[in-house]
Amino acid sequence: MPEILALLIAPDWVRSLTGERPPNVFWAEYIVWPLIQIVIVLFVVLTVVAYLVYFERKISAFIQARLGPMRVGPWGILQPAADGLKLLLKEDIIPIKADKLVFSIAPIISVVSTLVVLAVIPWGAAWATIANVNIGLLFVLAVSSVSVLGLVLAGWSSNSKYSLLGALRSSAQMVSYEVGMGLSIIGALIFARTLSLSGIVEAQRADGLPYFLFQPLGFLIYLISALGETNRAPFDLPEAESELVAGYHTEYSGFRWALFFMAEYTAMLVTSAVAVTVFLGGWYFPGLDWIKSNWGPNIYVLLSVAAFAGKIAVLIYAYMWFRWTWPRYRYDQLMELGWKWLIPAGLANVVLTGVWYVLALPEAQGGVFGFVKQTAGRYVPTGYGKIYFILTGFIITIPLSWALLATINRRSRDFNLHDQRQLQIKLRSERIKRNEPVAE
Amino acid sequence: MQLHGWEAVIFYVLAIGTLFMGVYVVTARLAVHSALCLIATLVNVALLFILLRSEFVAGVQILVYVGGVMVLFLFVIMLVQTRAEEEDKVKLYTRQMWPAVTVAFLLAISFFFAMQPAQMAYRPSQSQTEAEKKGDDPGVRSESGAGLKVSTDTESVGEALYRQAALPFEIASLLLLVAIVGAVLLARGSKQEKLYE
Amino acid sequence: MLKLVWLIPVLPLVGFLINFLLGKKLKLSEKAVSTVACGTILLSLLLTIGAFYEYATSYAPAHENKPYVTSNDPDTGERQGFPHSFTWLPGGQAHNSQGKDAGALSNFDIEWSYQIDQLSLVMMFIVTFVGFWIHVFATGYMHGDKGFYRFFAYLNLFMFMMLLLVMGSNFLIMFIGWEGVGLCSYLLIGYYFDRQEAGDASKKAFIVNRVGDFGFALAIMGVFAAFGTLQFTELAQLSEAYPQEAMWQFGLMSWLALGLFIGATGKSAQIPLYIWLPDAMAGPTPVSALIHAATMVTAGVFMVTRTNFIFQRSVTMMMIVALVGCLTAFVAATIGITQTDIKKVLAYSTVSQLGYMFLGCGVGAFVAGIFHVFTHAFFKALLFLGSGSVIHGLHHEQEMPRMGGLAKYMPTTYKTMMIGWLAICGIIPFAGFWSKDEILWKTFSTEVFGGGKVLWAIGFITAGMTAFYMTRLMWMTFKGEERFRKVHHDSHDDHHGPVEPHESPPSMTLPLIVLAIGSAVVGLIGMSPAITGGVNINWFEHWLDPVIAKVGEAGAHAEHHIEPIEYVLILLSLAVAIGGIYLGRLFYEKRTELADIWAAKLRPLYTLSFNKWYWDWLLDVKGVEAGKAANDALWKVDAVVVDGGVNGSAWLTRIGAAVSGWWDKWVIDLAVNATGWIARAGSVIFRAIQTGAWQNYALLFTFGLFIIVFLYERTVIYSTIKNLWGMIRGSGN
Amino acid sequence: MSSLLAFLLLQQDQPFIKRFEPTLVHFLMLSFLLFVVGVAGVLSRRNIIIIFMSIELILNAVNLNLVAFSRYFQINQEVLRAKGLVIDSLMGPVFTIFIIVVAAAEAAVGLGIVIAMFRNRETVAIDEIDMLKW
Repeated sequence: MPEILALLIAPDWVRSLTGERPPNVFWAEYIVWPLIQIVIVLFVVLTVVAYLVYFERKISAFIQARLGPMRVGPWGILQPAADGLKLLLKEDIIPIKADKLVFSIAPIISVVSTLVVLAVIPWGAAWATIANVNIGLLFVLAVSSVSVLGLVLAGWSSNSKYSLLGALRSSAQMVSYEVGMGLSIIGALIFARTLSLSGIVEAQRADGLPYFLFQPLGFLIYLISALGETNRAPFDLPEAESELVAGYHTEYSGFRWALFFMAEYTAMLVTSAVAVTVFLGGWYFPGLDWIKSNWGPNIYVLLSVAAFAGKIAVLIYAYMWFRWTWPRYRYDQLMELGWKWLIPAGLANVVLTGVWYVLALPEAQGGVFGFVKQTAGRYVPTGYGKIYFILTGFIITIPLSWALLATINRRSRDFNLHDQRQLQIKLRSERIKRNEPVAE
Repeated sequence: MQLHGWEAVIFYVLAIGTLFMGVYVVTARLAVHSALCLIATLVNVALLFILLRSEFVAGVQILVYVGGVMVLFLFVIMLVQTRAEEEDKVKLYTRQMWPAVTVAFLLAISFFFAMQPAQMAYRPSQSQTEAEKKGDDPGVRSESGAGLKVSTDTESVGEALYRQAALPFEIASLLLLVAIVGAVLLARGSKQEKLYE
Repeated sequence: MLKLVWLIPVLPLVGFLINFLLGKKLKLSEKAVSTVACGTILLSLLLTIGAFYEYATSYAPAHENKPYVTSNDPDTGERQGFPHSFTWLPGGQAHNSQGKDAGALSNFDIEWSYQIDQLSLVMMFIVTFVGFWIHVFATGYMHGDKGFYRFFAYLNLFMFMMLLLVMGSNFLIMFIGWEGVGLCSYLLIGYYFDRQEAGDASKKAFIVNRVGDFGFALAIMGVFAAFGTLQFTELAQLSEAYPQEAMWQFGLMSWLALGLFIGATGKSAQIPLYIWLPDAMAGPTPVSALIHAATMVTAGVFMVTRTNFIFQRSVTMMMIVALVGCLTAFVAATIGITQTDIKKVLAYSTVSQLGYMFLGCGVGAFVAGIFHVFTHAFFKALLFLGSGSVIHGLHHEQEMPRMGGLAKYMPTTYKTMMIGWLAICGIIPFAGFWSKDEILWKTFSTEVFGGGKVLWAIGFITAGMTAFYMTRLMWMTFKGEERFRKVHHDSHDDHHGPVEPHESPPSMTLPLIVLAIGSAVVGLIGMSPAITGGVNINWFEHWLDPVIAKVGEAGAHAEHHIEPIEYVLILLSLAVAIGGIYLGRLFYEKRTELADIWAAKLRPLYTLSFNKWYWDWLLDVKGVEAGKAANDALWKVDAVVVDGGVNGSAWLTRIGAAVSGWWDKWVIDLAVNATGWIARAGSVIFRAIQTGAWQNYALLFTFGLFIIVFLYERTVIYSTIKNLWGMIRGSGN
Repeated sequence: MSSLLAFLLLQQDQPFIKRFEPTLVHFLMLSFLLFVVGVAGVLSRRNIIIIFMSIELILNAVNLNLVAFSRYFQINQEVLRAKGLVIDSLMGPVFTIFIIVVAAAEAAVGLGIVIAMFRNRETVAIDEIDMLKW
């Protein structure tokens, strides 16, 4: 590695301009090597994104007992290439009354904000991560929140009522679910004690268990919020193609439209990657340390990347599975779920996890049980501690939050179908008694 | 404090971008363009924060400002959208525009003069020079994992926020709550109220 | 049974509530409605008879004929609470303002209790007995009417109110009953509210009654002011302290009696307030029989008798009562001769008979008055019901010229009405004879005031006229030519088809028969000793004697002396009755043309009678015009004198105000405005700053900031410029 | 500009290119300029929403100022302590966060007011809303 890096040292004229002092690895460390990584990651990710469409169609076909794309190449394998070519060759239409600048910028904002997140994802151990930022998770949330702007601006600049309304709907949805998503992660951060994504993976490695075991409620909320955040079924209200005009990208065509599509699938990938990193142990799997010491560092890194990719694949399959099996939510139900259930549940999860954690601290730190021990500069749960956290997470946090929210939301219309139906029946019978017209 | 090399270049790029975008915020005809430029300004400022080793603040800036406040702005702009502005029918500035610009310009000049003593007195400090020579900032620690230098900004800001500024933090949260309630009350029309009753 | 008397008025009330509140809601059938209505009255009748029996046999002998007031237990004498009695208006204490005890403190706690004595028992019996049979009659008469439940509800309400009136132990309860029967009268006269004349008649009755009630209410207030109580038993005792007021001496008692008598004239249709009663015939015939013949209109007589302890203490008022009664009897009889509407004739006959009753009361023969009430209730109810039967049989035809020859078609009605006719004409031994003869005799022999013989003469003539017009009624209705067919064939408003008179159903004829028997025999309980040969078997007088106060001369001569002149008078009465009948038959059976001949001969008198002495016309037209003229005169006074004074003072005020206004405007306001102008002129600059646009303020704000910064840095600016200048010069060199 | 000129001219002892290296003063200048731009916007624009955005500019200028000073104090901690000046450099970012919070609250409430106003008056022009005028 150092030999390769040495080749990438900045030329003299750059050094004279920036006043670097030799020996200096700035050029290699901050410019060239990251660029290589970026190119690799972008290439892989964009290919994967293209093939995600193919997989989506195949999986939907599988679920619906069809064949799916079969014509282009063997088993339709070249379908994404054909699609991409078609989109590139299509006429790029900009409506006359549209705000041309914003109309062009909007899809770029959308796609860039999702692609930038890829920079901090820990794809694998050691050099397989482009940038290890100390605010990693905050960075992910912050940058992905920017993608909302793409939708809003796209909707506005099209100068079309359908687009504008679609944009308002989808951005309201995304803003709402962003909050729940942010809250759901905090529980895991209490255990990890760092925002750095690599740090979180390392913390799970040190704790010995992925955090979805400690944070079942957080994981659940994250998954649901991620579905909402990426506008995937059952929350695909913005572009519910069977019901609405296509939402914020009604007026888009050609490759600009493809950019939105790309942004959506990349967002899927990114949210899955974050879920894997925070809750499923990232690139780590048991036995990786043994491999590192026995098979050498390079295989270790590649295996870690493979593990990461495998976990992501599982989640993405789940995404598609949900899409083709679950019916769509109504808009008010969607908002109700976001604001009345996910956000309060996230808050409850944070509070309860904090309580469990403080209780588990050693007595010197103000705790009670002492299930957490300080080893190698960080707190790690003991064997009992693991059982304790799993039990509290599954047995207390989830039922308690559920009971709490069910009590609070008892009068909420759509989550108490039984009661509501009884009420409707009562009202209807009263109407019939009074000889009033009854809606069928 | 003195930025060197690429950082200096980046600073100038960002500063000029910030100023231009800021000026465009003020002069744009359409509120949406204004908002777009404000977003650019905010992102530039966030990047400047990173130059100043305040990554956490930068992240919060992006998350809250760009992801939250600006979306809100765009929402409101679209709600109160008036076609007249797009069709060049509306006066953009008040009658006092030129006095205002003059006063602002005078103020800028006076600020520059006010900073004159500081400019005279400023020299890079000894310790800073030495620290820069050693190649690590006081606020930066090396982390073994990736072999890269990682700032400890988040931890220290968190400590300060939750230990020293706990009371203001609570007050700020209360303020936010009140603001939420107030905003909902203000924005809720009589139609929605009837709907709920 | 005495303990159950509180039920007697309550039962009709229950019937009223059931029929009125549920009748429409539950769509009660006619059978159910009439069962409820008649059943409650029947129960009341039975209770009344029971109370009568117990009072007569056990209570009165044991308590020296004292009244039984329900607030006291008949056995123990202890106070009885609800439902027998209760404190209705806890008025607290007040001072008497009039009379002998002026200034004394009295208790104004009004009890709701009933007084059972000889008088009220007689009245209760009349009301419930006659009322019951009229209810039975009405079930037939009102058959098929769409307001059936309403009619019986009103009838029951009337029964309740009437029973309150006769049973009340004090003036206020009596007044409630008094007003209540007035209300029911109004409701029932206007029962056919879709007819103009019924509505007008009901309003007339109500308004005319208000005049009388005004006097009654004043009298009640006077009674309370003078005695501090309204309880009849206490009043009877308290009034003993007052001496009898001689003729033309108009003291407290006379005033009270005057007020009460005004009330009585209103309710009992005496001059001058009799005009409402004939119009009241617009109501259904059972109503006329019950309210406007048998019970309500006699309430005045009852009230005068109930308060006889007051009337007897004012000779003047006794005379006025007698005079009014006598005149009413005469006038009504004269009008009755010429009327053609069968019910109108009966109505005037009722007024006339009521006049007789007041005549009796006025001459001090209260018992005779009540006796006539008693007998009159039977035979007049009978006559009214008979006429109702006729009207029913002829499909609501009331005009006698369109009747005739009905005896063949309606034998039962005819026979029973003949008995009523004999009774009202005063043929021995039917009921009317005894009571009327008693009154005439008492009038002739009165010692309360002089001039009884004049009154007797008028009453005597009236008796003859009564016989005449009643005969006229009977013959025009039942005998002679059958005019109804002819008339109806010409009639344009005939929507019944050809009229064939028919006998009424049993539910209507049965009451007729019962009342006919009553008309025939009830007079026997008040037989004059003159007839019975000196044996005083006048049970009625004996029975009512304790009720009548013994005051002055009249009381001293309560013993009945048989005088020879009495026989003469009886014979004269019979003679005049038979003469009246003969004349009637002469005019309307044998020589029917005579009626028109005599009418033409006595044209002025006939017109006067036919137009009811122009009394309505006087009241309606002349009375109103006179009132208007008086108002005009008053208005003149107001316009000239009062307004002149007011305007004059206003002019003075205006002149003063003008002076003061000038001062205010040019001196004070000038000072004030000058202050304002100065302030305004001074504020022009500051006002310009306040533009309302906050950006202006912010601009000034920023400018101020600039000034501060500028002042702070002025030395720096100088030195910088100097340095720069020096540097440029140095580099230039 | 004259100030900038003076700054460049006065640092005669530094190599030319070094004179352009940004220091605290540059950050402060940027902050001031941003501030002034914001002030000009607030004072001259008619659209309330743009005025709000200008206020955000002002707030950002302040934030930049705070963070720059914080960084300055952090680096020169020891020098300043030697001079007897102990400053907690972390208060800058903390205060910045509070300012962001306040800005968010202000935007929420202010935009709520704008919506209410627009609903009532059908305008977002500030000089048409002058009911406070005498």
